[in-house]
Amino acid sequence: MSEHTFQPRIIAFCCNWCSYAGADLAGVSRLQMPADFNIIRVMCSARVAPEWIIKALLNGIDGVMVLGCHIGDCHYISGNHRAAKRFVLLKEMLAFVGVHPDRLLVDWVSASEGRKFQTLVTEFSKRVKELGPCREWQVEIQTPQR
Amino acid sequence: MSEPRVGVFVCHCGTNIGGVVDVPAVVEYARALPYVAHVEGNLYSCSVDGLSSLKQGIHEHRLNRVVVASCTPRTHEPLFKDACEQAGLNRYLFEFVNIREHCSWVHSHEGDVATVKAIRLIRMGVAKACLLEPQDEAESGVIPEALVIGGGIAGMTAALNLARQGFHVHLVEKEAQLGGRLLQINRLCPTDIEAYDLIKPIIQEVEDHGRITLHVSSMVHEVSGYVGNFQITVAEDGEKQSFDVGTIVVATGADVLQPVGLYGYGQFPNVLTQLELEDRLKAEPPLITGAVLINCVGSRIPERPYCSRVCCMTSLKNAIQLKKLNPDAQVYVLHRDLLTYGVEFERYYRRAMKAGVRFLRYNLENPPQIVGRGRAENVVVWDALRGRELHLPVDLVVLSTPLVPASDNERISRLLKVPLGESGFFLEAHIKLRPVEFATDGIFVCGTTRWSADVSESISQAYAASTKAAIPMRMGVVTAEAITAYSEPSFCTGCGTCVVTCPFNAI
Amino acid sequence: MKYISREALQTWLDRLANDVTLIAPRLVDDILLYQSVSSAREIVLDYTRPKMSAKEVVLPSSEPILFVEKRGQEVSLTEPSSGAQIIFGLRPCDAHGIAVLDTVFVGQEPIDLNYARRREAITLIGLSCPQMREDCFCTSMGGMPNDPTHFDVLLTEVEDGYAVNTVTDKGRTLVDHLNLEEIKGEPAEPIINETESVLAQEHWPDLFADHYWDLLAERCLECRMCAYLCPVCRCFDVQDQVTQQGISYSKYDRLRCWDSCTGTNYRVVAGGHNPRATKGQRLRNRFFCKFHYFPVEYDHSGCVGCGRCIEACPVNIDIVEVMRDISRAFNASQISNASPDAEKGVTA
Amino acid sequence: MTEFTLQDQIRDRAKQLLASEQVKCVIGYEHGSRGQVRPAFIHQINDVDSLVWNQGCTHNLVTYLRDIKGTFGSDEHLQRVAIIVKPCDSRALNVLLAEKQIEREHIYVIGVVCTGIVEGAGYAGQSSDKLQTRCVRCSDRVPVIYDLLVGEPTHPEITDDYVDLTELEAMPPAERAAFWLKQYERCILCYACRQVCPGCYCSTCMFERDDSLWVGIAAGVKEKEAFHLGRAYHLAARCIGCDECERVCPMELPLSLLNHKLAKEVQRLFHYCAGDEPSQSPLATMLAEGEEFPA
Amino acid sequence: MRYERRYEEYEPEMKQSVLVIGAGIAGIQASIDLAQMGLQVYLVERSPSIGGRMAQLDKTFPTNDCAICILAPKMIECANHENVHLLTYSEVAAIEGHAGNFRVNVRKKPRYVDPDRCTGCGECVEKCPRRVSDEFNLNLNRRRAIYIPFPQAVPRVMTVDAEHCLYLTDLDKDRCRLCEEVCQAGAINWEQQEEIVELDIGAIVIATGFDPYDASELEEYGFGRIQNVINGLQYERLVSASGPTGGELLRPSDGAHPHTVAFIQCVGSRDMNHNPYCSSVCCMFATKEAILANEHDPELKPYIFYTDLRAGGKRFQEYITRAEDEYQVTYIRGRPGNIGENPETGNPVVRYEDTTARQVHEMEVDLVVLCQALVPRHGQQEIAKVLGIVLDEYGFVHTPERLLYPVDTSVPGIFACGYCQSPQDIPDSVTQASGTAARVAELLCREEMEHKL
Repeated sequence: MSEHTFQPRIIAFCCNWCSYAGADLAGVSRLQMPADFNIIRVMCSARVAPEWIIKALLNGIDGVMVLGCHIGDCHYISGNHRAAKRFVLLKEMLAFVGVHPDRLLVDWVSASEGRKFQTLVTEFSKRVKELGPCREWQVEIQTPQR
Repeated sequence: MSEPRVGVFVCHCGTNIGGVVDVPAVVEYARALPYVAHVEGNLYSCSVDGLSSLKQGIHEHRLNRVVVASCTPRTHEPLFKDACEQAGLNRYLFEFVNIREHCSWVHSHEGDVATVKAIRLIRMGVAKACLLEPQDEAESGVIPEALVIGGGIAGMTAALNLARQGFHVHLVEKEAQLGGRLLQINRLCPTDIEAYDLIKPIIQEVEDHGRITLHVSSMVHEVSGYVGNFQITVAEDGEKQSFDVGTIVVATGADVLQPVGLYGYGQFPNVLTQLELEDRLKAEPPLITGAVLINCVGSRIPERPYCSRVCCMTSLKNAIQLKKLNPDAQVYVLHRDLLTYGVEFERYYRRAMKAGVRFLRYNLENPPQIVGRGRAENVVVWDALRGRELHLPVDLVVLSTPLVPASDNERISRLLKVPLGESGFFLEAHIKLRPVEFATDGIFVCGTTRWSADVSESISQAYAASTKAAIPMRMGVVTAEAITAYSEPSFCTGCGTCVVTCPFNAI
Repeated sequence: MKYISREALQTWLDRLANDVTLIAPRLVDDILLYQSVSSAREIVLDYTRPKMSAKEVVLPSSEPILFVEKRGQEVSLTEPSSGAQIIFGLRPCDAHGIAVLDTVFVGQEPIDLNYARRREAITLIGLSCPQMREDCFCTSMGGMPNDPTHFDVLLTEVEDGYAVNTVTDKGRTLVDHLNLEEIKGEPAEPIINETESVLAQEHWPDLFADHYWDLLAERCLECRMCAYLCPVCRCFDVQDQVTQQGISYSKYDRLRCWDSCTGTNYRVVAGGHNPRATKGQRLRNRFFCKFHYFPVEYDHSGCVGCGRCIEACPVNIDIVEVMRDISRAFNASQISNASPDAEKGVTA
Repeated sequence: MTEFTLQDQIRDRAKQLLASEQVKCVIGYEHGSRGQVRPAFIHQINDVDSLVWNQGCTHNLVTYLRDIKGTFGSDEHLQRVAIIVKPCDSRALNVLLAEKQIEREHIYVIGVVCTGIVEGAGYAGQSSDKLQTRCVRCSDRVPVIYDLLVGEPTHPEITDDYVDLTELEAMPPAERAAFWLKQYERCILCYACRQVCPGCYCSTCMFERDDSLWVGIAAGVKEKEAFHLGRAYHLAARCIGCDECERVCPMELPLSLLNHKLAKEVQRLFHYCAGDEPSQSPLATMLAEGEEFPA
Repeated sequence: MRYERRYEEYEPEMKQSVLVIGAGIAGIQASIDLAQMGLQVYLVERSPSIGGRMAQLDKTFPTNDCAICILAPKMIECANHENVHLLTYSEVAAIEGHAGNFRVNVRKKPRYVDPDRCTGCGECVEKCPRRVSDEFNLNLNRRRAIYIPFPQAVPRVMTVDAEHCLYLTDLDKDRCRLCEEVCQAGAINWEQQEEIVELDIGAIVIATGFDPYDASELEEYGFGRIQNVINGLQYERLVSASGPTGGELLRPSDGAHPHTVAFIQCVGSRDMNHNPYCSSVCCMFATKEAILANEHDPELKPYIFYTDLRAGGKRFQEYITRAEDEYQVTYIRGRPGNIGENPETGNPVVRYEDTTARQVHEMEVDLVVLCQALVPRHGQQEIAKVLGIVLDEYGFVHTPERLLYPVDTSVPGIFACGYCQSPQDIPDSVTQASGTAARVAELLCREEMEHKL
């Protein structure tokens, strides 16, 4: 990873029932996409707490994606309803304290939308790269230089 | 909890991962991760020797955590968890890292980037593994009763099979009487038996069977609960009835597309759909001298890109019936591809040819035209073999339209919280290996509501669905997911928000 | 007693500012705090009392007392070092506070090494108060607005300069090379408030079980402001924190951070039991610590009378008012000994 | 009706309540030791005369009701309590009722029609006659919930125009980030803002856990920022804008801006104002018909 | 129902065990379902490992899941289930009795390897000098006399091929036995004899699957004569990672990478002088193989010669449109007349009439893949005789009541599923397999449930 090109660090919270399966489908269909996103499997998009995102964005993560099921598809019925409201409000607060709202993406990917997952990841990675690093990287994790 | 000793097993999955990710480098790297006691790379972790080397690794290095980096947990997690359990390790001290679908397959042209990402994902997996705690699965009873939604051939077959196996069945049918789609059908191919003759004895047996409770002209109003004990409320013209069941089979069938605006349907009185022709054949068979049956009407086109599998056979069957009524009638079948697969249907195709039905192929670019004032008089079609246009005099045009998702699929999908696929039919757990099950445990699907199917395929699927439903009911107990929410008393302030938000009112 | 003019003071402070870290009262978003300054211009001179005491300098709010570094398998422990610091413009009550902290951290064995190392490198240049504030009561606590005892050098304002009273030889080395002339005349005496009577420490235990503390604490919010602002409060909590976690190299810091007995969970022990369960008990402990426990241990009052807690407390728990109520309660109980039927306790 | 009589009405009703044993304690305001006003807990009838009411009564007394449930008023001697509430405080009552922290029957609410509280109230020698910012934009003036209403209801047509946010919202993001980081630097983590807030009643605050899961124990800028952002978000759709957190902060951090911004967004997105009635927060309920996020 | 009544008179006390013949995906799925219902399952498989035809596939349509990745878990679940008893390398010898009470003799062929000792390490395979053509890889390469069919075989136990082993065919009485020397586990056991296992069985399920039709019957296509003309299954082995070329698509003649590949449909299917029926799956697996070809080498141009493109399954038609749009697959409607060979390049030349364009063309391609017809297993006639069931004129199991009881056979208590019953793809076979479990449960489990309720 050369220094001058900024490699964004992105966390993607994917819900086990829909968006994780959508990511699998993107994989099965070999849809190529940038490699900056790291998927964390959660049982529902409502499982993602605002504190996680605040801690991530303040400690060197440059972008967070929360991908849940479409409204009405949620395995737990109302999970994505609350997630929708929760993160729209969080984006406003982050914007108010100087963290660019585009660093937090909330969207719905169903188990059969591999292509949509690809477009979301590609565009978000490009957007975060434009925005540059969010806060300096706190915990220095060395990855082996090969 | 003793100090975590993590075992990392990195899979090549043949060339799927090994071809892109430098697995030996990843193995080397994982050795240095904190709390990692043993690292191993193998060609196929999911194969017998992969699993045995996993079990052996657990014993040899006294591992109390296992991380497997290979494909998707959605298909292989149970397999590895069972292997851990057989090696004496609690099945929840296991973490799955997906470096195939989420790494090697989607970064297949950037080998080194994929390798670094695989390393990062494994580091995240090991970090989580160290925090895992053993859990034990709660077992809950299964009520030996089933609910079958839909009283067509599929629903009735599933209900009958479950009843014969000794389970009590609730059969809910929207219409006033059982039979579903076959009530509208005249005869069935390939044996030409009267549709009503086929289903009459089945309806009779369902109505007489002691263990089947019939709910006709009623709809499922509300479903709650989970596999083993679902609480069902059925609405029968106003008054509601509730009961509990262990499993649910969805057999709600499909609708037939009304080809509005295609080939003059709706303007010309003698342009019918296959279903309307079936009615005519049952009631007062029409005397015709020229008929054209057009296949693939409204299907295999951009807005409905699928082939509906059963319309070709329906077209052939009705063509033969028309020929039987008037042997020297000119009967043409215009098709884009004839789907007469298998032994029986191919034999039926030859029988149609012998009976004098002529087959013409058309393509989407220049479809057949219907010409006539007030009623369809003749059909103009381009004959590719002879390379010229044909004018076929007709006094009857029949359109084979595809099956489309039933109108209340949406409602049932919300009711049972089961997903619909892209095309609007129900989405099964795995298209190849779990065709009659939903991802949600305890709910199964069969018949045309999942995908168009002919009578024998619907019946096979109904039998399959009743097997899958019988298994948990026969075992009498279902092990529920161990990881469920619990409230930490020292933090809880008793605000009650969780009680309001829990959709399963489990608090 | 020497004399230094205002301009000489400015030049001297500028020089000090770039030799060594100079900490002096300056305005941060119009709040007066003891903060490091880069030039004399930033220093505010005509001030009454900074919002926070100078405790921050000798006992920082969160201070690494040990660095643990792990390279591969071998582990190395290093202790933090601290550079020389000068505190200018220190009020006598804050200096008295630092003196109290000195008696605790370095006054007796075992000496707190971190505190000792930092305190060694600190010289205190005071500025005596021309006038006590309405909520000051340092005189009742054995202090004086111009008391030079706890300083290295004490300046007292005179017409167009300052009287320089060097107290310790550390101060002398700082001031000597300035070759200041002798002062003409004595600096004015500060205007002081009348002293409050303070109940002797041996009588406080009689009021330990008094219902007064619960009534007083009813309005307490249990925040930690009074302890953090107080120059004398010195309770701390020690925890380890991961600052850097890598493969070949990881770094962990052992941190000492301020804590306060008025906090709800201060006294919670393993298993969740809280010996001081109610607010009243916790608030009582704050006053007993200052007026009984500390004097018993170090025979010196645990309060320097700076008045910061009076100014800052959002619900007006006034230490002076408490002292008055307690003396009145004690005297009442003396009389009641003579007539046992008098009703014990006191209303706020 | 001059203020004086308001004070008398309060005292009369307090005497009557205490005499009839209807309540065990009246929570109100009394003169402080140096001319300011402070919270008062009246247990005996003869102390009732120390109750006062003037433009210095700034404290939000509802936060003390939490103690009725907590250590101070633990169950065995759960008492009926009378409390004096201003319009903004009364909305805090609704929030606590919605979240089952208090029982309506245990509380006798004396609602006072408020003409606004002055700047610097609650502290010695600082009171000016300029109204606090929350009072300038306060449109309801009459408590939303009370058993007895003291004072003539007035209905000024003032709408909350969120003027205090405009300056900060106009700043470019980088400048806004710098502004907030400078504010957090001053914070000394005394948690007064949390202790004074009626909405913050967790027995162990998640930002103060000793395993420093979310906020490290070091008093670094990042830990303070995480605490303030996290706390502000936990008050989303629950903060009633009494701005006591800003008043009690020894380091004068502009905390009300954070809460007010969130209140503005909650109003815009979910048309919900905290405390109007004891209803479920919009963040915990399902989307209404046609409601669609992300837009 | 007619069937219903006949069971009562036969057997008041039903044996709670099932014999499943054939361990392909259908046999495995039926065994798992029956075992989970609490019945004892005896799974008989002629080859040394379970897995069947699906194990030979690389990918499966329409999702391109890798076949072994979704099959292996099922194989392991089936082998490890306590109610399933594997009888691999065995055949059904004789059956008498009737529904609910069959007596079955199973002949276990000797493996000359002790299954409890063998760890499947593969040392013996390295040392074995005898090379034999490998039928698992459709004779594209060779295997040793002691072997396991494929790496993920279940059970992972070596088998000695008695017809070819030097020692057993006493070509060389004293020299060989190298495998015995090298095996540390001491698992080689030359005294192993053929064994007859007697079983009490309540119901029987046949799932014997299919064999590829011998495409050399159509000499005009030159299979077996022209080296670069291979059949569909051989192609699957070529592109499979565990195949002879490790997943590289190489031409059999010179091992070069082909740049154009022609897939010919209906080879021996829908053909009066071969097999008049349609094999149902060739259109789809041809499309899949074409996609794999293009995936391996984006410049590769696949052509598919078809008569009727039959893609009626779920998401099949979308799969075909994607093949055309994204993988440059070209569909030509026309059945090639014959396939010649260009002597210098060894390239097959396809002569065909493009019915849409109504002209005759010749196309030289690097490789031709014949999607040959799929016929019932060659041992089907013997098994039918042993079981007493009726086969139809093509060798598929005859279903008397095709519409109402699609998985029944002419003999009550014996059921059939998968390709051996009628040409169908994997999802339909798996559905029918679970279907047979339901019919068996109807027969065997009725009384038991009544007591419980």
